[in-house]
Amino acid sequence: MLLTVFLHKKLWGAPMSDGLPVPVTITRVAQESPGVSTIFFDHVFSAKPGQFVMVWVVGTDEIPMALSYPNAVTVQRVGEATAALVSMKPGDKIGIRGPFGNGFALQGRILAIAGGVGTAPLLRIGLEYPDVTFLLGARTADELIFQSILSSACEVRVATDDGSAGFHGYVAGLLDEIDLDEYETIVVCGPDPMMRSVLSVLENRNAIGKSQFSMHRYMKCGVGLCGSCCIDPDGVCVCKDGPVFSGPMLLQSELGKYHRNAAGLKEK
Amino acid sequence: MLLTVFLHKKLWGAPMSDGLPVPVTITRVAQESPGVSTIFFDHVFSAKPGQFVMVWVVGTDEIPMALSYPNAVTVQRVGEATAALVSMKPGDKIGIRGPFGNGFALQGRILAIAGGVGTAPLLRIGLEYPDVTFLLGARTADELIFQSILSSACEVRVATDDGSAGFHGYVAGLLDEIDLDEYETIVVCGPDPMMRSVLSVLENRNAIGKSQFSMHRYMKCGVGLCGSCCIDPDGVCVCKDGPVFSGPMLLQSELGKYHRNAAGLKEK
Amino acid sequence: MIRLSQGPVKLAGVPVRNHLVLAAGVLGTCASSLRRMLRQGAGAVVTKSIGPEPRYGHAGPCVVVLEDGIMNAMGLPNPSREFVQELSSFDGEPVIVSIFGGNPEEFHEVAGWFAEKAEAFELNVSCPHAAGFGAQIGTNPDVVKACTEAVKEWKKPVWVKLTPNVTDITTIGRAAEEGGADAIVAINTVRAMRISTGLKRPVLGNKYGGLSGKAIFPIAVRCVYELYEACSIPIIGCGGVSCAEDVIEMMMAGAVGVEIGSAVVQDPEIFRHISEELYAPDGISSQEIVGCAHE
Amino acid sequence: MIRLSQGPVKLAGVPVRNHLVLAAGVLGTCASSLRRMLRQGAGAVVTKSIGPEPRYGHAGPCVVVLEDGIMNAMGLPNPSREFVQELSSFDGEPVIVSIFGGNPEEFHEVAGWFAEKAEAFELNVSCPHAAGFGAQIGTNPDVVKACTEAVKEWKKPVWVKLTPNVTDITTIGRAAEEGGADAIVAINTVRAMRISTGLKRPVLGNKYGGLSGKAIFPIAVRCVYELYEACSIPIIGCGGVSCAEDVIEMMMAGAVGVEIGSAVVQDPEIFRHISEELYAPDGISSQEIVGCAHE
Ligand SMILES: Cc1cc2nc3c(=O)[nH]c(=O)nc-3n(C[C@H](O)[C@H](O)[C@H](O)COP(=O)(O)OP(=O)(O)OC[C@H]3O[C@@H](n4cnc5c(N)ncnc54)[C@H](O)[C@@H]3O)c2cc1C
Ligand SMILES: Cc1cc2nc3c(=O)[nH]c(=O)nc-3n(C[C@H](O)[C@H](O)[C@H](O)COP(=O)(O)OP(=O)(O)OC[C@H]3O[C@@H](n4cnc5c(N)ncnc54)[C@H](O)[C@@H]3O)c2cc1C
Ligand SMILES: Cc1cc2nc3c(=O)[nH]c(=O)nc-3n(C[C@H](O)[C@H](O)[C@H](O)COP(=O)(O)O)c2cc1C
Ligand SMILES: Cc1cc2nc3c(=O)[nH]c(=O)nc-3n(C[C@H](O)[C@H](O)[C@H](O)COP(=O)(O)O)c2cc1C
Ligand code: FES
Ligand code: FES
Repeated sequence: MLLTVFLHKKLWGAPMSDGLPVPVTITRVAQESPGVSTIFFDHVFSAKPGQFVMVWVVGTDEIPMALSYPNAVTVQRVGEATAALVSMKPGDKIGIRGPFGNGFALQGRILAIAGGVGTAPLLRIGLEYPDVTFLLGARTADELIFQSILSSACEVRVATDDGSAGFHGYVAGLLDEIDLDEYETIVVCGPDPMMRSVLSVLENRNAIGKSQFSMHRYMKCGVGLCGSCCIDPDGVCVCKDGPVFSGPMLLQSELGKYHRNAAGLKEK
Repeated sequence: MLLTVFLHKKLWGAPMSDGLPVPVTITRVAQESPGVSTIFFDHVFSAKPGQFVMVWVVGTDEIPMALSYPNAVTVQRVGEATAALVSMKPGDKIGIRGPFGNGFALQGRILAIAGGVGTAPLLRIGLEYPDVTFLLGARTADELIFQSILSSACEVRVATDDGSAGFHGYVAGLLDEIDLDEYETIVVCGPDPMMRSVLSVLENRNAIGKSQFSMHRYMKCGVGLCGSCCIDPDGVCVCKDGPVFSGPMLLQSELGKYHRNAAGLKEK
Repeated sequence: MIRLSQGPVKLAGVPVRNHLVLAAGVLGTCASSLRRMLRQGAGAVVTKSIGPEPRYGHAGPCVVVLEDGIMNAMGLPNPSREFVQELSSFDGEPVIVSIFGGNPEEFHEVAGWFAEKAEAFELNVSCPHAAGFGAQIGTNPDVVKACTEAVKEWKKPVWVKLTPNVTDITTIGRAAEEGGADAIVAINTVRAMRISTGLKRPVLGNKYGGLSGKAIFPIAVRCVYELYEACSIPIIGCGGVSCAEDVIEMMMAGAVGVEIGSAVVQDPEIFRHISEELYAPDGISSQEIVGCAHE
Repeated sequence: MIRLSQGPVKLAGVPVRNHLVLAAGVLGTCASSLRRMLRQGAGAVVTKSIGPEPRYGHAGPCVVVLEDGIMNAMGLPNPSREFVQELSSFDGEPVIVSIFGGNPEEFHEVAGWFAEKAEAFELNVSCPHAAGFGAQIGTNPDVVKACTEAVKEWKKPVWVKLTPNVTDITTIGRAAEEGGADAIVAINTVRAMRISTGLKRPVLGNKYGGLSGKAIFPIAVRCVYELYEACSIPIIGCGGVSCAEDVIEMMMAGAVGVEIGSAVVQDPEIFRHISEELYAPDGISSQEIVGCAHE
């Protein structure tokens, strides 16, 4: 396995710092749940947890993805590009730009709150950091991902919407049984409504100051240029100023209210 | 006086390493002889003795010139651009690209042999290095340049073609009275015929190995691109591989036989 | 370096806060990001180009950042008429609405939606990678003239933004001038392509894209200089501007102001940083240097 | 990285030592410097463009080195017919003679002088800064066709070198093909200008010049790709090539070989260095990748 994009062999002549997609070859595809697979490739990217890459599925599209491992993305099939990705085979090639974004600022005891495929950007925190409590949510037991690997590394508590595993209800509900004062850092990723409800709980319990949320918005460039990922009311770029934002910064934001699609049209 | 081009104030954003001509303002014009003046400006260039710059006389042409001082060129009026230069006044502006070329490799006792305005690239050697013997040649006493300033810094011997000062004859003739074994480095600059005859003397006296000649050829780019300064038979660029070449390297060369003009036509 | 005197100025009929304008398509799809750029010191902002129908843009990759520039093929994504709503929160701020269409009628229609809100219009007849739009019509002087006339009916300042991908940019500049343009913006991106050797495909989803940033600055300066010799309306320089010195250089070529796009990637606070270098209490008026390299 | 198999190849009818050709006008005015580039590993060399009369070139500055490219306005200095003498020492080496003229007759005449010595001709219908020559005729398809036909009469391979400073380079490429060209070389420099803000003047003596080097590589790749779709004769890629990876990229765009000019400034031994990266005993044939990005 080759070590990172940023250690390109320096050819004499042209300095190789062009940000073209780095071609990587898929080495393994691991199914995590019926709709979610982890795609491993032959390059290790040096990235902070929470940073993301732009994944070029040749002939289809380029889409943002968290690095679940330094050499993998974990993909939920929702449309054309993700469907192409999860059906890839070892030996297939994709292109990777990045890593981009700020990533999480992590210190002390960490509480990680994940919903669905939002577990992907938090996975490395559970695996690599000491003293992490991981709240893992999904719609059904089937759709829980990374439960067993996380359980071997940290304390995991589970919630499912349908009660088929763990706590019956939204992952935010698990917070009732947690003493938030015990944690120095709270990291959150999941669907917008889940993140908004976690934000509200944390606000009510005066824990918002130490919370960080990984946002997702429509991204076309990944580098703070095109504006497709900007959020109201501050006009910051999720791709460059984020994707990780502090709770207080999001309180007055569009999170959970609306987002903009590829055309810039607002959607609920 | 500002210190050197290479210490440009670093603007955020654009790194200022574009090789555009650096605008400098003339501070003083000192007449050295009826046809030769030294033009001082308000920038100090950090250059080795023997390196040169391209001097842009706005509206006229850009021509190669040795740096006689770190902040000056010494110009002999021969045509349009040099005439414009020697008639400039303090406050006038010119553009400078460079320094370019290799410069001299200097060590031990140095013998400097200069003819006419060829003294300019050697001046700093006489002024800045210990233990230099300077052979200064010109057609007439009038045309000797830098004699007094050099005399205050090193041993100077003079030759004039018409005998109006010093030795009566070519500067190469002065070599008869010199014990070449005493010198570790011999540096030469002057008109082609003068350099060829010095080269022959040095060859005959087995001193060619330690000799270095500063060549001049028609130069349009100064950076080893256009080919206008290339010399036969090796096709090296005087601007980039030179202007300083070792004696042995020049032995089989076109030096003293012909050169090419701006069109690439050979001239004697 | 030459420094300019501070304070609001007029650029081709449009009151702006300084000479530095955010270029079209860069952080320009929502009011909040446009407002952010104004807050960070842009003298005015140009919106993303708005067209007659919503567009979702080309498939990705849409952008690659090169060492000395950026290549993009966004495909003119835009919310179309809904953008009127987006701009509703602006009130007198220097917002220039960039519009595009497939013919003069469409230009006229789209401009009409914004006739209230826009301080000025910028006509995108120059995007090099959207079939039927942009440069596909901007290489034809007659069409450029007709589109300019159509938008001019709304009695607002009209800036026409030109493509450098033509044999002679001055013929297009003169057509805009004849159509009644208040200014020319030069230039849009230069048609370009890069190929991924690892994946054996052009790296942009659209294959072809437009080159911007530092790499095209000498091309943009050349176009401004040529247009200054050929036209008599003001020119706004655009293309690769990334420092105060570049602004001065564009002005000497003949630009009354500049637009800045790609440089935002290296420095999101570019407008404030350039202003700090460019302006001084004892600075000179830009009029003293605009076009001075032609003397 | 993909590596190519070593050994002599034919580029559009011309036997060369490898795929890397010295571009016209770079170290190309005398036999000794051309020979030096061959010694240092160039697969073939193109001479300075030779015209019907000696020319001394534009007043300086003729060249400025930018951070990511070079801008030049040499003004086609050349010794004209005396260059026949200069080339007399060559005997079978891969020397391609670049020629220019103001019309087909002049092209024919100049080519005639070299009909013995040249392995091939390259027609410069693309220099962007010499009045009456180069791009001033190379933007007209009919003239390009006529010049190609005129030189083709000497029964040597003819490469026609195109300017990117046109609205549609494929119309010129097709004209060359119709005129009987054996190959197209794309591209010559991009028309450009820089201004000295300190001296308030364009930095080149000729004011306008041509941009080359890294900055134009994405433009050159785009032109090669466009021409590959439009023409059926071989294309030689030129413009900003500075490493082995760039060569592969040009080939994937559709080039059978490349020319290299500006990169010589940073590395006079560029040909040897690229060859070391590009070729390997177990390398593949270039045919496997030429144009593969079009699939
Ligand atoms: C920073 C970030 C990190 C992400 N990490 C992951 C991850 O680790 N695993 C994962 O499965 N998904 C992740 N996503 C979401 C993922 O990008 C989308 O699911 C994917 O783009 C869908 O593409 P598609 O072609 O399959 O679907 P489409 O049919 O094109 O679209 C389906 C929906 O996906 C979203 N989407 C489509 N294209 C984009 C785009 N370019 N940018 C953002 N959203 C888009 C839109 O909401 C759209 O309605 C992340 C998104 C962001 C912004
Ligand atoms: C490396 C180098 C260092 C030099 N240092 C000095 C110096 O310190 N002082 C000094 O007075 N002169 C120096 N010269 C010579 C100087 O460049 C020419 O005298 C000058 O270019 C003449 O320009 P002009 O317009 O006045 O004359 P023109 O009328 O244009 O030409 C007169 C003669 O000058 C020579 N010349 C003209 N242009 C050039 C050019 N671009 N490159 C080279 N030669 C040219 C030619 O031989 C020409 O025949 C140096 C030359 C070189 C190559
Ligand atoms: C991502 C991106 C999107 C762009 N979108 C538009 C657009 O919608 N309309 C337009 O007229 N120009 C658009 N442009 C061109 C820019 O406005 C500008 O003309 C060009 O980038 C050159 O300026 P720069 O080098 O400062 O970026 C876009 C450029 C980029 C990089
Ligand atoms: C100094 C210089 C001189 C040139 N002279 C010629 C010329 O005489 N004829 C020609 O066809 N092209 C000429 N060119 C163009 C180059 O051959 C080449 O097309 C261009 O520089 C792009 O390639 P590059 O980026 O590798 O330099 C010249 C370029 C430079 C930089
Ligand atoms: S994705 Fe383009 S600005 Fe964030
Ligand atoms: S002056 Fe151009 S190569 Fe030396």
